[in-house]
Amino acid sequence: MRNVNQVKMQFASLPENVALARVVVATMMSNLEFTLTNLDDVKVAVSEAVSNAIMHGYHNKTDGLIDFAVTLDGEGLEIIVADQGQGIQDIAKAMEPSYSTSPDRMGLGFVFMQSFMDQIDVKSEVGQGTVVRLYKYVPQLQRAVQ
Amino acid sequence: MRNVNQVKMQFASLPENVALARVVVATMMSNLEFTLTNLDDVKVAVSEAVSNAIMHGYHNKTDGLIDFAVTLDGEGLEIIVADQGQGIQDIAKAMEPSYSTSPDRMGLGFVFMQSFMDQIDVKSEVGQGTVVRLYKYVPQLQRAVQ
Amino acid sequence: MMNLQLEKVGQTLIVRYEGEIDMSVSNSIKEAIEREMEKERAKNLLFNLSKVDFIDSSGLGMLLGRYKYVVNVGGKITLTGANEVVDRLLDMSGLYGLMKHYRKEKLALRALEGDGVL
Amino acid sequence: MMNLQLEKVGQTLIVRYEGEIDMSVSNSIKEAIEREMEKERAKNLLFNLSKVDFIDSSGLGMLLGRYKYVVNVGGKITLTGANEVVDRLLDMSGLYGLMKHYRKEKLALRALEGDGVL
Ligand SMILES: Nc1ncnc2c1ncn2[C@@H]1O[C@H](COP(=O)(O)OP(=O)(O)O)[C@@H](O)[C@H]1O
Ligand SMILES: Nc1ncnc2c1ncn2[C@@H]1O[C@H](COP(=O)(O)OP(=O)(O)O)[C@@H](O)[C@H]1O
Repeated sequence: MRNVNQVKMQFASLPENVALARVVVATMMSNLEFTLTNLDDVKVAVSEAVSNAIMHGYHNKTDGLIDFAVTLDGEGLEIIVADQGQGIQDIAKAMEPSYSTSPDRMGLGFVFMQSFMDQIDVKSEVGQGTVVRLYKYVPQLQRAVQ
Repeated sequence: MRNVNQVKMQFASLPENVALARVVVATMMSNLEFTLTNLDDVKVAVSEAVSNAIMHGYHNKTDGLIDFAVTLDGEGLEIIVADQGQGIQDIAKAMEPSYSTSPDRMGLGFVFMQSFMDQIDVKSEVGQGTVVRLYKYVPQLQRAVQ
Repeated sequence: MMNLQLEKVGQTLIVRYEGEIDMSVSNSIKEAIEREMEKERAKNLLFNLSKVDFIDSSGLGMLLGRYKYVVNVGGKITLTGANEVVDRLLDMSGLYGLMKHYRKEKLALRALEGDGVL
Repeated sequence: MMNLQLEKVGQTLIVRYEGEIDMSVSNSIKEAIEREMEKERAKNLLFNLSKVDFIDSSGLGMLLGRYKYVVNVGGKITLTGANEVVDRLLDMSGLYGLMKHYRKEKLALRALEGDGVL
């Protein structure tokens, strides 16, 4: 199949790596027929997922490790962001709009991930960490599927 | 220490991943005090090392895996490109200017890596693969060291 | 290497940032603004977003925090220059309920300062 | 999604490429040029590099290959528009011994076509 590509990364829980994750996904998306809006959508979703791993998963400690995997399979784009941090007690609650455990945050991260991606799947275990899986169809296929 | 960062990647031996490797390094370098010329130098060196892994290591087969690790430690930038492909029989010969085993290539890859980086170190085993380690000092430190 | 420009006009601090606003910079932007507002005794804030090509919820949270700060000192906050992408996120976040967006920096400033300073 | 423009003027094919030239595109560029040169019976090649912001040894090898091809059909090849980075690599590669670089596309074309076509 054309345009199959998989990139696996592991990086430290440093704030500057949020931009790195966006850049990797944006570069990979340029090889499939995604629109510019798709690109902007996915960049926001990736930014939220990686920021959450750093802020909530590792409480902004910079020595955590984040696994980041991007797979293009011709039908779409799968992104996996995994941390081995704090974990989420109640995933359904965490995903509610405006819900946040940080007083200065807006609880928009999961809202944006859900709005801008076609699928989101969250697995988490308190004390073990969190895995967020995001999926976006390439536009033509998206139309056919829906 | 400030600006310590490590990113490990694994990607398929696809031509489009040469640009991805360049983009990752360029993004990471923007967080240290490298000059624009440093950036251009390193981009060429990375391009050569990853292209070699694809072309010579895996003979352009796209199902090989390339390990790519970038470490910033405040003093400089270390880049490791490893393949599990063909390997190099005679490393000294391979590194000679103009030497190439491909008739349509110029034998400039190692020349550029040597010219544009401060250190290069190649390990290879026929049938096992090749590991290229490249190092670039941040400019102030480079001056102090030389 | 942050590209932040702060200018005081009347009682307003105009903030012009160039680049992407995510968690790696939002705290520094916040602190620079607070320092300058205190030093210059500014009451209002005008955010020129025309060179911001990316923002996420960390950046939006920073804007919300600036809103709270400014309201606390009896001031107001306005926006200008958001591109399509940034505009959509501002809209979704509900921030437009707290701070208005103007087509031009001049109009955003007039909304804070009246016709006097212009 | 390759940004390649090919234009025939006199006996010369002018090639304008926008982007980075590495192994992921050099073969497609080579093939597109060969096809067009055969179809249009062009003898000379003029490479406008003004929108090429990156090149590596794969790109330089592609240029060398075009040199060989053109010489084979009795033609010549010239360059224009290389930025500082690209210029340095062209210089180090020795390609300037085989193809001259002109400040302007017009001059690079005149070197191939004489004053006739201009
Ligand atoms: N990777 C993670 N590890 C631990 N907790 C998380 C993680 N991601 C999200 N959470 C929890 O879910 C909540 C909601 O997340 P989100 O919708 O992104 O909003 P916000 O980041 O603004 O808090 C967070 O406040 C946090 O408690
Ligand atoms: N990763 C690799 N695996 C196997 N052989 C390699 C690898 N890298 C380089 N070589 C060998 O070294 C030679 C010289 O490499 P280089 O200087 O990059 O020139 P070129 O790529 O133009 O051949 C290659 O032709 C090849 O035989």
